Amino acid sequence: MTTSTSLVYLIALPLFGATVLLLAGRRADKWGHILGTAMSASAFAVGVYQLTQMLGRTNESRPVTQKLFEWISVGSFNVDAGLMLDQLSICFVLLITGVGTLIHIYSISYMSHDHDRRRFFAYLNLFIAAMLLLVLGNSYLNLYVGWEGVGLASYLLIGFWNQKPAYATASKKAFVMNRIGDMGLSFAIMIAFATLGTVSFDGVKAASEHASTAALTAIGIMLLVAATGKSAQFPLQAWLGDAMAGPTPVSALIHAATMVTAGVYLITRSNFIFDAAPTAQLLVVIVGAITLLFGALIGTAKDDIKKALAASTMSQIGYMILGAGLGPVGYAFAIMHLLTHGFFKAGMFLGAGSVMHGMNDEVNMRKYGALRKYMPITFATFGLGYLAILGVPPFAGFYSKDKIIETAFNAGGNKGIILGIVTLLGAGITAFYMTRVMILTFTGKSRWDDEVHPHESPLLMWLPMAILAVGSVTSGFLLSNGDALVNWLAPLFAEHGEHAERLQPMVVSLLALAVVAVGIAIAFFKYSRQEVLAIAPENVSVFTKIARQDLMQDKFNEAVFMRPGQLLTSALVKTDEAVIDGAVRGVGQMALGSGSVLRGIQTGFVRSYAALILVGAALLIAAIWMVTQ
Amino acid sequence: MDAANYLYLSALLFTIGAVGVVVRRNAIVVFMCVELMLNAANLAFVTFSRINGDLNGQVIAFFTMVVAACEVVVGLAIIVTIYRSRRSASVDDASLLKR
Amino acid sequence: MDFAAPVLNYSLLSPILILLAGALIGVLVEAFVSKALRPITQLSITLGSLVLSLVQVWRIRNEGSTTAAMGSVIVDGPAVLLQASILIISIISVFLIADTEQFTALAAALPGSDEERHALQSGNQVTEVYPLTLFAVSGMLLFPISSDLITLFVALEMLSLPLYLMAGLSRRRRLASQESALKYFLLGAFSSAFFLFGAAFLYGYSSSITFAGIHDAVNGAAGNDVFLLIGIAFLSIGLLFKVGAVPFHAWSPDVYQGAPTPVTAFMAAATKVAAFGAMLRIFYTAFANAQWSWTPVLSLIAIITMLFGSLVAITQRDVKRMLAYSSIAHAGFLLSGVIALNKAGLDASIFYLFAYGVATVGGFAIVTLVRDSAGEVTDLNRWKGLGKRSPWVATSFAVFLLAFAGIPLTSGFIGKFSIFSAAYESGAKGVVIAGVLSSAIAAFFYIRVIVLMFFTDPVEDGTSVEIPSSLTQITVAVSLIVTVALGVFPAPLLNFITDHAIFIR
Amino acid sequence: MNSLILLMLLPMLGALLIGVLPKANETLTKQIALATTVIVAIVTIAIAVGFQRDNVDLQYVQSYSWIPSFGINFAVGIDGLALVLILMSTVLAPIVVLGGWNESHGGRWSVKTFYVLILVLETMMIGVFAATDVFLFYVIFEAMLIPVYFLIGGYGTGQRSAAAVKFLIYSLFGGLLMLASIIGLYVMSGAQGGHTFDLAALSHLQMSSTTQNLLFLGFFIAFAIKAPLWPLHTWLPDAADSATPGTSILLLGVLDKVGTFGMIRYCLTLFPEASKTFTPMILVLALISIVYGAFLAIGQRDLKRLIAFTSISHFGFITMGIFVMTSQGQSGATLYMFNHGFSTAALFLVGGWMISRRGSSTIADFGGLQRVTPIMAWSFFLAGMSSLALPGMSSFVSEFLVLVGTFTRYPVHAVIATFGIVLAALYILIPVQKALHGPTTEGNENLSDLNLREKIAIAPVIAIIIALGFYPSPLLKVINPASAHVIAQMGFTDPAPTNGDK
Repeated sequence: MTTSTSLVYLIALPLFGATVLLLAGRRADKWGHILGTAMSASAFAVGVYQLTQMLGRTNESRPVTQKLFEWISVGSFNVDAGLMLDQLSICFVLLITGVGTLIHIYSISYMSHDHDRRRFFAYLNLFIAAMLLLVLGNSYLNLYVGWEGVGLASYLLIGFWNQKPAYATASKKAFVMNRIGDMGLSFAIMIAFATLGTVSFDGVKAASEHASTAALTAIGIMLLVAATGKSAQFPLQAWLGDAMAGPTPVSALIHAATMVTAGVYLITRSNFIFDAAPTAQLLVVIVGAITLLFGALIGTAKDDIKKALAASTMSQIGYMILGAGLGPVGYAFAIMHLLTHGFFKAGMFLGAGSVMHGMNDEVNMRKYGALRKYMPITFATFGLGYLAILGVPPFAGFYSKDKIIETAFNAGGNKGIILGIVTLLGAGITAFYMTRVMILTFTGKSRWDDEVHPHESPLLMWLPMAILAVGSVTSGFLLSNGDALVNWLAPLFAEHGEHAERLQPMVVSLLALAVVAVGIAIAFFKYSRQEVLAIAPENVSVFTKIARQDLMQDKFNEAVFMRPGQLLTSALVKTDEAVIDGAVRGVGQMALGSGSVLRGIQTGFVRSYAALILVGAALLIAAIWMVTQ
Repeated sequence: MDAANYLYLSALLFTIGAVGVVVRRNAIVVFMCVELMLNAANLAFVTFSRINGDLNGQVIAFFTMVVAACEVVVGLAIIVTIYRSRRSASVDDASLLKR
Repeated sequence: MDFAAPVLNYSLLSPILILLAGALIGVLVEAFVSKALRPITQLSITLGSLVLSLVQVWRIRNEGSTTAAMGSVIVDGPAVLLQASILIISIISVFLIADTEQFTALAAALPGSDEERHALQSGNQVTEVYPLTLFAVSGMLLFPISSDLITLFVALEMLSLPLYLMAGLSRRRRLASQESALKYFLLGAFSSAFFLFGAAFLYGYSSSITFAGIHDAVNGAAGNDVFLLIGIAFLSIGLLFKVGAVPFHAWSPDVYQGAPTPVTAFMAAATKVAAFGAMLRIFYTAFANAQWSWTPVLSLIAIITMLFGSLVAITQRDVKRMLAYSSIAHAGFLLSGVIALNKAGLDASIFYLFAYGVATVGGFAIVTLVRDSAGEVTDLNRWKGLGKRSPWVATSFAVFLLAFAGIPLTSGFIGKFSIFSAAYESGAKGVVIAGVLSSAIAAFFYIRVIVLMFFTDPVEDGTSVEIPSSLTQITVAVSLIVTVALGVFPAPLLNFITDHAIFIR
Repeated sequence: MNSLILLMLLPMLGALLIGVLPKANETLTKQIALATTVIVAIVTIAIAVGFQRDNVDLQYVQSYSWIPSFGINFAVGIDGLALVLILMSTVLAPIVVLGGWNESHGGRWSVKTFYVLILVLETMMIGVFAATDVFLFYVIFEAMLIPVYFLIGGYGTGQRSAAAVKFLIYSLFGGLLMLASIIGLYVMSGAQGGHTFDLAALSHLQMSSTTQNLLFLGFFIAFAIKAPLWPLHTWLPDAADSATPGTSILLLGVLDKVGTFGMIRYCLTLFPEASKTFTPMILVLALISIVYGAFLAIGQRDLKRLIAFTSISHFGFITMGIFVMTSQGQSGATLYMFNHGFSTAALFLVGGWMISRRGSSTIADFGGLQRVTPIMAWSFFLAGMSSLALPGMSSFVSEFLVLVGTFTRYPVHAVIATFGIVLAALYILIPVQKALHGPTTEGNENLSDLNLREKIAIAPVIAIIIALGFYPSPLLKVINPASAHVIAQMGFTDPAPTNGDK
């Protein structure tokens, strides 16, 4: 293991940017966006430098660590503020800083009319820093800091336009649901410390060798909970749709490319735990499977272009989680899909942003149509992304997604068959709703109002889109050519014996393409052949209705958690006032009451006083007589 | 005869006095009941002095009489004042101060 | 038979004799000095003799610990301490008594009669109150040092009779004042009858009238226990009446309220010291070895007294009555010192008596200052906003209240702590618990007064605060200083008490 | 002269100086008060620097005989625990003075009185933590009530006198129970070789388990009222509601810590066995406080009451940390006391400024402040983040330590307590959304942002919160020996890793 002194700059640079921009205030409005972008870019540079360094070393010595200082040390609980950069985290570092920088550039123009642009860039830098800490931390606790850090950044960015109450609520929702996930992470850390006596990745890995399955399963499940929160997986997925309240670059960076994939990172990072805890691993797969269908189904009914993409993100991450749940074989493919997805989904989001930019921030696809004439570049880049997500060869998705489907099938037994079918089905539905998006947005005849004048976005906006498009075309091939990524990551994961391939890769690809074709066809006939209404039709099947309402996820949460919670709260407030404080006041009243009763003895008549004395005397005698007998 | 009887007598007198204080209204009478109690005590002293065969008891009896006399002086003064200002010697009328 | 001339040890009796002399001179002054000169003459005589006697007490503090007057009084450490306390308290109370506004012009005149009005115009004053005070004080000095039943009884009457009269001398609300005098007198006489009857039976039990004799008899277990028990019971009634313990307390609220405030102050403070002094001596010496019979009962009375006093005090609207009930509660606390029946208990009681007495005088001194055209205002609701009107008066009163409540850094806290720990040490945990509880209750009404004074806005109803006369100022100042000083640096006094407070038989 | 004594005298001097000043010159009064508190803070820091970390014995020890006949001494001395709390108190004091520069106006009495009370209180705050003589501790513990009582009742708002009385009665009641226990200790010490109140000596008393339990309860109830533990908490919201922000900071930030401090210093040290006996019950109460406090905070409409209830929840954490008897729990609790002081201070300072500007403490009356007064909004937001223990804020470290320390011995408790962090997110984000976000509502359009004085007051607080979040070691190094000492005294050792019970 080699040590380094420059890792900290990865985090320090964007953090510095954020701090300066926040403290400087309006003074920085002039140059704020420049600084922000520069910081992100330089972080990327450092990342590239680290990569080159890493490439120059042999597998074993590739991971780099840096101890900053002793953070928390009480009794046997010792956590250093330490960073670790290995083959896995470098992928993330480059994705975060790379895509991040592009989106910075994009935002310069996209946010140019917002007089709070500086603050926006401050938040973006803050996010980059937190996200890098997340992937660089060398222990679960350091990861936790980044983990909640990105949560904070996402909260700030979703609520960037929080003067709109709905947006403010959306940001709060996101934060709270993330916190529920974070609880899982803290449980995992506590269990790890209580059972294994350490919380650092190396420590846990070493200890997990001879730890009981029960403990590891517990940790694994808790990590999964954390992942579901951050990566919008079932059952904690409900926040992602609302998170689209944030400016579109945010959706691209945080809620498509990077933050939401943290769950996948966490699971892959903890491979040694899941490999030893089959139950937890199985749960991971199940969650992934459910979510990828769940997201896909929601996607089919959304008219809001961003929400459609968000649903798709949810579903794609479902693929990754599923892949990660398949164990050593799957990790690499999960990461690969994560990277390619980073490119094409970010690209499509930016495309959506560009469309909204040209359409006065209209997000309803039913009010689009025939835009390919007006914004050709956006159409082109979006289209490439579209092909990529469909998994059409030779675009990126083809390499990453089909690998996951293939691995699913090869998982063996009924499990393999079920998972294979689910993933295939997902691919089909994906094809359907993405085609729907394409058609509604770019083809057919225009359905927008007259005062809208669609136009292509400026250079600063389409350039990043273009670059990402290139990525979504090439990344798949580059990463899988000669199993580049698989070999790169191999040293981190346990060896896995060759699975008996139940299906040839070729067969899987053909199956996938077939399903995709079906999906496209349905969408084509449904939306291109017949007229699309500018206002969503109400006389639709009950399934559509349910799908439009995100499969009732909010209704469910509301009924099961919110309402009861509110009732409980108001009940407790009343109890506190009436019962507890009431009891206290009651004691006082009692004293007063008995006082005024006793007062009655003081009649004012001297004879009654004398009588009192007489009685007293009698009692005194009686008492003394009693004690002395 | 047995000296104990005198003790019973004094106890009886004392009780009569005590009860009298409680039941009678007229301040003078009440006061006289108190005097009766004092004298009951005196009787007890003298009896004991007889039983113990020393003089202390009888000496005390004399002291008591003197003290009682002083009490009469003070007591009557107060009662008379009250009577003059209230035109009544009933102790029950004097009940401004209560509770 | 031949008489041996009685040996009296005059020097040991001198404190009392000085006072009696002063009192007699006072009586003569009434007869021979002109109206105009009487007040000042009387005041100086009274103060003079009090101070003189205090000096005398100081001088005999070490030659004490012997009997005097043929063993009918004992001058020992506790005696000196108690006498000193009584004298100091009396002196500062006399400063209040000197305030003629408090006393009727002519006690004999009918309330509201022309006679009274005329007497008022002619600036008449009942200067008789001074000799009466001196008589009472001399009785109080004698009470705690008397060591046989005769002296005890005589002393009791000596201190009571003048007080009966003084209670009736108020200038305002004379009917109430006279009524209080009547009540005090009748009940006092009633209780002293019990006292005497008890004394008779003790004599019958022990065939001796000295405490020493009774003590020996108890030790020897000679004689009839029934006599002893009746004796203890009835004697206690007399004493419990004086200290105002439930159920023999009924007189105190009425008398405290009806009597002229200076008299109330004097009575509340000095009488308690004297009565408890006597009580301590009797129970610690004469009845010590019979505690199996009386401690349980006395504990019970103590508990009832504490709780009753505190509970009823909460409901009071009249400041004097409230203080009366609080003093009942304090009687309960003090009883726990008697129950303790150990050195610590004795020391604690003496300290407590002094601290409480001084604070009490101070408290009532403040009461004399809050007035309207018709004299003192004792209705608490009209004390609202006193803190705004005259911060210093209110603050001092608050300090006294805090002392009563036993808040740290006031003498009251040290007193409470020491007396409770003594009781706890002797195993009377129940009493301590009750004490703590009732202190909590008591705190409530003390604080309520503070709230009234500081946290409520004044109502304009003509309630004004008298500019204190220099004498009253002295009283308040002295009480204040003592109260705080004993709270912060009690060590010297405590040490002094510990060194001196040893009963001899 | 002993530096602790000096430290206690300094504020008194300041008070005297103010006392002799003319009423009229209010600014000078304030300046003197500020100067005094700053000097005290500096001296404290000097003391902290001179403190030997690894030495578990009391340091800066000094003892004068006070009431020999009861064996009472004026004895002071500090260990890591006391040092940390004194540091917190004296650092908060100048911030309170500066932050609440104008609180003293509109009170019943003069500005002068206000600052005299504050300074007297500061002396007592130092003394109560430094006392090593149980009697001295008790005296200060009780005497402290008086200045606070007058600060609330005299300078507060709304039902101030009612709240003040409620506070005083509650505390006095607890205090008297404690007095009973102290008397018990005193008597027992007398029976076992001489009356004394020396903490160390008393800790070796032999007593039957029943006695020990009773005496323990006397102390514990008093402390449970101070550090409000459910169900003895109802005085706190009223007090915090009526008191001025500055007073609330001293009340919740410092005085209530005397309760938790006392639990460690007196309950554990004097009655180890009884502490063990009652631990299960206390832990349950702590848990209830955590959850209950959080729920009630969520349910509050009034900003000050909300903050008060968050504190009840936090005190639940502290109490839990104290009684789980693991080094993480102990150190975490102590660190928590320190951090809570500052995050509460931040909340009350900014909340106070918001309220005084808006003229209302009802959360619903605010709205969209982020756009009108960005700096104030940010300060409040950061304070809130620290209150919900966001990683990177000091409170995260302490809260997590408490949780981890609890988990190793009482997993179930830890799990339930952890749900508190979700509720925390709610009770902070709800007011943040209502007050700072959304459209700027009527009546908030022209509120003024923080002025320089206020910025200077809040800056160090936030700086400390964040700095300690990333680098708590300086404090932990002071705290750890002390807490390890306590754990050892109690005869506990941290549970070893079960290694998954394999």
